[in-house]
Amino acid sequence: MDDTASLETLRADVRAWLAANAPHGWREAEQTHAEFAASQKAWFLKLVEGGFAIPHWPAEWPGGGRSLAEQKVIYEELARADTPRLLLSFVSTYHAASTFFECATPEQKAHYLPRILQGEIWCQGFSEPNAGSDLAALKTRAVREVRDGREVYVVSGQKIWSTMAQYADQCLLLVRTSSEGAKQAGITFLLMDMKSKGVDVRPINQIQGDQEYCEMFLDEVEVPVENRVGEEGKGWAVAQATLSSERGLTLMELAYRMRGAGGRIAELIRKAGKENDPGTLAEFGAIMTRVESACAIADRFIENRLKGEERVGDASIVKLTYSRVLQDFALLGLRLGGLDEQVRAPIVFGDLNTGNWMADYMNSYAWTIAGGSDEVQRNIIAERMLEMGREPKNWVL
Amino acid sequence: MDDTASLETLRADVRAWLAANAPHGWREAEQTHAEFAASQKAWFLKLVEGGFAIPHWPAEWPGGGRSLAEQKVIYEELARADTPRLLLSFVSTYHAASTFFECATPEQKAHYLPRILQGEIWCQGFSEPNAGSDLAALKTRAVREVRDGREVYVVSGQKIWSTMAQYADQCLLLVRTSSEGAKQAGITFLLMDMKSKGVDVRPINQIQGDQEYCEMFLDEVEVPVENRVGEEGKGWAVAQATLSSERGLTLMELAYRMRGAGGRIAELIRKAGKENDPGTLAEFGAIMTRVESACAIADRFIENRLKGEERVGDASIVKLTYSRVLQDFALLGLRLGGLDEQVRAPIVFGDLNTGNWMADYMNSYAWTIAGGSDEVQRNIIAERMLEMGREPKNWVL
Amino acid sequence: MIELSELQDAAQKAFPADTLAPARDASWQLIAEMGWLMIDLPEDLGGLGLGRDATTMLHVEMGRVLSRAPLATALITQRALALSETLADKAGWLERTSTGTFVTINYDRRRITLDGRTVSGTLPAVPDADMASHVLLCTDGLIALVPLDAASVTVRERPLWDETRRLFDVTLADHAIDPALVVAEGAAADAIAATLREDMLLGIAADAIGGAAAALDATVDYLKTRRQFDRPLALFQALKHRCADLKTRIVAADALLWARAADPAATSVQFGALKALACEVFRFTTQEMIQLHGGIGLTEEHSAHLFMKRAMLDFWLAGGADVLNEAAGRAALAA
Amino acid sequence: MIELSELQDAAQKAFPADTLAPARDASWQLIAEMGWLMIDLPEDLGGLGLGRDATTMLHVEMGRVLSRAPLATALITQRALALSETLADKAGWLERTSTGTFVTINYDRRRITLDGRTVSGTLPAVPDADMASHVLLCTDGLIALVPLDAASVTVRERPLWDETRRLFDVTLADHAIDPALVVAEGAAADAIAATLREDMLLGIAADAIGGAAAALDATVDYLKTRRQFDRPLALFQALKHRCADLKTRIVAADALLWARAADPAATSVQFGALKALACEVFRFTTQEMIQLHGGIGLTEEHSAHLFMKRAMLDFWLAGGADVLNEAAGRAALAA
Repeated sequence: MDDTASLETLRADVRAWLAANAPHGWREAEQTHAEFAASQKAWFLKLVEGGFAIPHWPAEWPGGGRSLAEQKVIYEELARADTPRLLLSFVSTYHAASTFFECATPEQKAHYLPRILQGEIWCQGFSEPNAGSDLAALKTRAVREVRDGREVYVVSGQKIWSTMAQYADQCLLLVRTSSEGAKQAGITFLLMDMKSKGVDVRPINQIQGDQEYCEMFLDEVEVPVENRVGEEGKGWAVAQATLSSERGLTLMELAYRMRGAGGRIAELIRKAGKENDPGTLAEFGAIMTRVESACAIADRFIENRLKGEERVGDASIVKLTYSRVLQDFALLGLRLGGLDEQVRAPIVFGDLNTGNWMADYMNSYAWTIAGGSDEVQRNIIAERMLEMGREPKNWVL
Repeated sequence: MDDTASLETLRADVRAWLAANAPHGWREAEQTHAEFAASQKAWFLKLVEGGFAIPHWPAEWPGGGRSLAEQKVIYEELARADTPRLLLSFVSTYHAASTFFECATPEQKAHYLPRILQGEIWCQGFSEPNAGSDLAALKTRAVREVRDGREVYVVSGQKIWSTMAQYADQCLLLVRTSSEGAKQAGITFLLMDMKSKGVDVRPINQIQGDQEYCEMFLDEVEVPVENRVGEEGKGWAVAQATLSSERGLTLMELAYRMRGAGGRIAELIRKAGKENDPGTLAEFGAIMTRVESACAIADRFIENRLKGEERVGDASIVKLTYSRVLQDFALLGLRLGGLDEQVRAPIVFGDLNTGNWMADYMNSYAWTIAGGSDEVQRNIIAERMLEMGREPKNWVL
Repeated sequence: MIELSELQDAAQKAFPADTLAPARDASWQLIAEMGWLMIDLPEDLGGLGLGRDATTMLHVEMGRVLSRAPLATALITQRALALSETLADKAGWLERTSTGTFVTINYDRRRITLDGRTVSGTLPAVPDADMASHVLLCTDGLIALVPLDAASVTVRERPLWDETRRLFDVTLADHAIDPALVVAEGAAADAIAATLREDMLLGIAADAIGGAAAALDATVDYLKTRRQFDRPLALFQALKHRCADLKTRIVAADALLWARAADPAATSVQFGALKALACEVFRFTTQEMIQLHGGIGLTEEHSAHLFMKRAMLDFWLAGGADVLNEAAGRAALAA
Repeated sequence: MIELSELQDAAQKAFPADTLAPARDASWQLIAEMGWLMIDLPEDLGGLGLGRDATTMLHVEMGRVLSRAPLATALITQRALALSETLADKAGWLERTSTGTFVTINYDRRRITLDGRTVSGTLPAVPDADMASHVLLCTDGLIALVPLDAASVTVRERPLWDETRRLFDVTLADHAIDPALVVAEGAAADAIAATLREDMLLGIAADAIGGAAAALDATVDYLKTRRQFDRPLALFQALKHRCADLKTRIVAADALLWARAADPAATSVQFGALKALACEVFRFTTQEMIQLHGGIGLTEEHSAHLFMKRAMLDFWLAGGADVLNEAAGRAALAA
């Protein structure tokens, strides 16, 4: 545990650094997705330079070795200064890094980790059109062959929901190397260069006009055997390390940002002249209290992790709380905004508080569906926390 | 189909008869459950005399032979005149009668039906502590024996949720005569005299202070074999006839009564001085519109039955709509009533508009749980109407 | 007399369920060819005089396929013309609007000033002004046609999230009303305006019910097809129960829709309350539709978002639920 | 310093989960013996000075077992006495209230008039006035103890649906305040009154969270035991998801409870909003509890109704959600 004084010193340091370095007007500057990507890269490199990009990495890395309490302070200050969220480098610094730290060979670590700090972007190739909530059902095949004297996996299949894969240099890829036994047993974890022959990335047009996710078509892509993480057929365990890399701080940061966005609802109330309407005030008060509870549960989750007391299902509760509050928050904004919100607004990339409530409402589904849908979270809570029994494996109808 | 003119003549007749005969002050007069039962009996006999008690019976019965459209008129007028709902004779005139008309022998019909018009009260012995939603799982055993020279079923077991069995003369009883094969196949339908030796009826104390339901303990009760309806082991089909005897008109009447009770919410709004509070008015308007939709769906259900166009699941939709609106209606009353509603009110028997919103809220569960819970209705709607597939018969966990 | 079911069959044949949001201009032509622009016009004025049951049926069907064509708007403005006792060329107008000429009207509160017969201000949320010859101006004590090609009239599209509809702001700058285009004045104008509002609210309610029913159908179909954990999603009870609740809410709102459509005594407040109920059901159905579709529902490749965006627009057209329910509550309080 | 977890263990041992709504007077005696009436009192006044974390923990545990004893009320009124700068026999009062003498207070808005030092009117919703020696009268600019056995005081019980609590109306008829029983006056009185209101709201919120958690535990246990269609109800996904939602809502409200309890800067508006959230969660949990229990939940043989009725009373004590949320909204608007 850190003492309060040293945390406050850190807070002052971050705040001072942000006062000098935080970008301004970034929302307006990002008129295209490419501009957004460029701006994200620049801000990430700036944060690396300042020593605040990878506080969760081990201490031997510059800016690493921060305790969770220190990370929390850094995130709080980043949210407070309304800096761009680090979306493009998120998979790189969390998912990829955590995979390397926990499961990779020394060679892999030495090769890939430094490049992340130089701005190399990673994406994830996990989900498939028929393997979403049921990830282990994935079908992308990898066959081990010798080609041009090199031992490689030849990979063919289709991936989906790869966040910002159109900008990615590298990919964390799950493939099937065997169809024998349990679904999980035949899965292998590979690192794939996105410039490889046979990789075809197609951005998915989202309903709010964004292109945050991509489909990835893999046609006989050759991945060197040395790019495997963990043993062949043991990729499922590696994927768990990847997926468990981060949840708490992101949701804490997002809940804090939602608290800050309460002012946008207040604005609508004033605009509608409802400052003294009891019903409207009560709805506003109730949703802001739920926002406070989303902040409180995220805080507690991190505290429990700090104390090593995280339990199964805790993360699901944090996520489900956030996703439900977020959607209802957007719905209240929509209601108060009225017909004006139905006019199409320009896209604001990667922000949950875009200034247009229809866009925010649509963005809210990214939290109720992606990263483990509300339904999957409910299953986890009911089955593992309340111990109500798993869904059956086999049914006789 | 009836022409409008003859229906309006009937309406005028009923209205005139009710003006002369409808009881007044019955809520106040029923201070005990026994008084309630006596008042119910008197009103039923009066209605028999007037010719409006059994409009759904065949034409050879006095007051019978009414079309569904005529029945609807009669019920509308009964609701309009705020007469007591016929609760005590409900099982007799609907469930028992329909069982007799559809499945009984001429001797059984000749014996039992006239007695119903003389006020004989029937109850139902279907549910058991471990056979509620899953009725076919019932365990009450009946063994065929010769005792004192008579062939009888000797019945032992426990029944529950028998509506007003404490006042019943006779019982529609489902028993298990075999444990072989499918659960449904071993069920037999008996008519049991409630004065038989071995019948022990214990009223259940309900949470609002009422005793509408009973438990029934059966200890070697002898039921003559000639009191069986249908063949041995074919009781499940008979029970379906019993259970399908009525739904539409009751729910129509109840929805209409809820519409009438809207005035009680208006009263609360006036009392709280919220006549011009937009939020309160909007909530009131929204719930009353849902009440209107509950009336409309009940009306349509009856129209479809009139036209022979009832489909599987229709009744479930009517009931689920009613139960959800009823509960939310009571909750709005509770909210507007505030702390005052938390003061315990005297029991008003068998009424859904008691003047105390806590009591009404508790009564609402009689519709969300009894007679096929909301959950069972949802299963029926999803499985039989939307054809989403049945729940599995067997699970491998 | 055409049976409702025949009309429904014809509509479903002309606008099949598997072609969502068919092109507007082709749909409009088809609608004119089907004779639907004559359906509501009284027989003595050369129409079929089928009444609200028939128009409601059509609007439900148009809602089901997310129609882009402004049929409801056309029938609303045509009714105003049919009720007119002052319109100079009434017969001509009815003939033209029965065969494809389109007159539009605003679906949000107007912000205009009337100075004698000179009008200024903006009519917001005017559907398909680009294909309309005129907009019907309804203001206190005056209903009149305003030609959209007049110099004093500016038309500006406001692009919507809902891709299946187009709304315009029509701005009038000291526009002098043509006496030949006056539809009604004084009390007659107010009476017609009230009828138009009823039609508008009923039309949107019908659209919402049709849309909600189609959204649920599509969702249930998807759940039956989509497999996860070695079985169709349709077998998961939590999802089944949510679909059953949607079905129940849609059917109950549908029952009220038809009860109101058949009730000549229904008030505009009652139509407003119906519209609020129907649109909330549609909105919630599409919310569940997207959630139950998972990721695919968030992509433009799938039609879920078309339903959702249309539901949101329906929710707000001609007044949101808060305002409409408040009016219903006030009426119930006075009852 | 006693650890919170030790306090919780002790509470759960003294008031085991399987004995719901234990008898009031025996509970009260046990509470006094456990020293809980000294827990909140500052150390320099002879107490343990454990603060809001500790009292919140106790109130959660008392909520869990549907305690009939007025611990929260006792600690609230005791705090007023502890903060007093005018009370004649302050040390005596603190000693007595630490060892079992009970002073009560009203949980609904008062309807009284103050004429000099003479008070008339009714204090509504006063818990357990039958076992209290005094009621704490809080009115604008004056806080004073009123002996319940005074001739000018009438105590009338109002029987509740909630069988686990007892509320009384305390009516004062030209009651002359005893100068020796004045707790605070002027600004000091208003400051104390604000603190008491915070404690009251926090206490009910804690009670509600404890009750909700216990209600869900009991419901999940029941679903695991109860079999229908040849399997435990707990295996039906629709029911699982509803329980998961309840769990999530309870845990989120619990997190806010502890955040507020630990925040010395929290305002009474914030405590009110917390109370509204916690009580709505409790109320909804018991609604689901009864529904998920089916018929048995509608009988007095089962404890579900005790939870439900307590949740309903909690919902209304010290103000309903509408009023509390409105205040929270107003504060958020001003922020």
